[in-house]
Amino acid sequence: MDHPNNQNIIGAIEAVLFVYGEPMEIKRIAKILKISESKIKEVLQQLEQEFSIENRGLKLIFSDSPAGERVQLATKPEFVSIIESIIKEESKDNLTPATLETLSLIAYLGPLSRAQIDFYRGVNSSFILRALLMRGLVERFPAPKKANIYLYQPSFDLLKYLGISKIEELPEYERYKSQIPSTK
Amino acid sequence: MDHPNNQNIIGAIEAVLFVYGEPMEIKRIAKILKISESKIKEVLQQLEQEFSIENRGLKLIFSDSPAGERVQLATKPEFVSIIESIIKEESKDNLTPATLETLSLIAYLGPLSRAQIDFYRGVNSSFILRALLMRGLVERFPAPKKANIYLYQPSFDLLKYLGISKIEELPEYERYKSQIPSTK
Amino acid sequence: MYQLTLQQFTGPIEKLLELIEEKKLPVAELSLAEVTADFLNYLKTIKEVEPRILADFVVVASRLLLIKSKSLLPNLELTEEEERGIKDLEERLRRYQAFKPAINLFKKTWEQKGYSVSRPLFHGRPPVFYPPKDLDVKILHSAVNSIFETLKQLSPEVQTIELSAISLEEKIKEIIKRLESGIQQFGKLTKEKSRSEVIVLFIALLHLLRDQIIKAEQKQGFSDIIIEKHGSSK
Repeated sequence: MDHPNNQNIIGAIEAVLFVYGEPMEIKRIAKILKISESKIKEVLQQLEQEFSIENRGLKLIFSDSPAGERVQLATKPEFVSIIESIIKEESKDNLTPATLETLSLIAYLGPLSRAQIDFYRGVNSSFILRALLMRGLVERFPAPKKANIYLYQPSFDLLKYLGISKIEELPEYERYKSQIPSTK
Repeated sequence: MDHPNNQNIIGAIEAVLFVYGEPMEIKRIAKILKISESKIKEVLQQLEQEFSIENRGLKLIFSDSPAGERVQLATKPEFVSIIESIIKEESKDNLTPATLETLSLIAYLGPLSRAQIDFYRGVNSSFILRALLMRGLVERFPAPKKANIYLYQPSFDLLKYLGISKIEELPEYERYKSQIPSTK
Repeated sequence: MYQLTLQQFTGPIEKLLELIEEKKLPVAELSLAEVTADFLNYLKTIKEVEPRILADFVVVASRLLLIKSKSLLPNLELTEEEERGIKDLEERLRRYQAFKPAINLFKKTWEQKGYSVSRPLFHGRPPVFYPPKDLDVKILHSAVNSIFETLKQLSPEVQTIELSAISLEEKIKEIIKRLESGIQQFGKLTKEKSRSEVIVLFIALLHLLRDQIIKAEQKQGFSDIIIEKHGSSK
């Protein structure tokens, strides 16, 4: 942008996230707007603050990936009943015991490998993980420097279902996160 | 809404228009929010004013229709070149494994529902299907007798690009088509 | 849709912890010995409903049996590996116990009414035909072929799991039959059996012991277990 100041960078980011719809890497936003990543991060914080005002219906959702932090624009959870009257969202059904067990582990302790999840549960988790991937509640990335090993972490859809902006907003997140899992 | 004040009505309208995407009749917004049409109009004016501030990237577009006045949420015109560059960049993406996998499934086994594609791939395919639709490589139509389920098939443009006149001309088409693994 | 029934079961660690907590016991070797019978009973119910996950429960059951045997036979010497196995089970239980409240917190958050909704990619924009440069029929053909190959590999995985879930009931019957045919040493029963079969046989043995269908005796650690039917010659 020609004369970037924080004000019109905010507007540009809002426009980009609105049109793109899906989670977008902050690195990519920086490239598109030809502004440094650190500047984008600073402005995103400002935008987040502006969204926190009561008269805004939207919010930002953040999550990390091996390719860097990503951000997505979404509605605030409190407007869900109004939204449900215009679109048919896939229903947020109850979770089965095995799904709940696996999903909680990934949410609080992720990214985790399948071996780590198996270790906690004492049972082979490949079917459950496949089902969670298919429902789009978790996402996976190849583990750095390890062939054929994937790490599982909460997806943006999961964060949206939970009505939180980032995984750290889960109740008592820090307390459980510090129980670092062993790979044995 | 339970205790509507101008502030959270603005937020609610923003959320509704954000999700709906298309022009929406003011009458319908009034019905969804259970607030009088005149009140909605008043709040929309307030919202329009807020959008006019420099740090907003969105604006309201009003239009008339036989069913009454409509309003749509859209990006401000000054961001049009940025938006176009994202769309162009997104389409430039070369043949990623996900694109190829999904496209070959739809070509050989289509028409397929999203659930079927998810099953074959073992991961959620909503994003990739949306991307294929945007690039005109596949098209979708409502599944007969099933509400809210779409079936995906190769687009006519794709066949032309592949240099075939019908999908059956793909190598070994019958072989794969006939042994569709059960989705059990 | 067996995956659905599969999802009704938590892992064996969760189950074991539940049994211990039901009895208000601490996570310790003695508590594990205490709940062994309950765990074996649960194993039986899973076997009926979902044999495919039995194998993982059998592994835990075999450790419990070791602990139980140790508590019953104080002279029983365990190998280093077995000792490590017991410590490992305790460690897992402690970990799980420490994490368990987080599952409830997660559940509560999930069940909250509100959730956020986002927009699909380029919502409302018309499609523009933009084919990938190197796309052709050959590439599509080889892609579909490799998907089918992967799917083929998936099915045997299911079969292996089923195979390893050896029926407990079968083994119980086998022991009774063998006893009737005169075999009395556990060592002979387990001859040329796979490791997992031996474990199931041992569980079966304990079942029979508990239900007082048989008597068993081990003269000293590592010596063979001599089995006899109760009220023999019946």
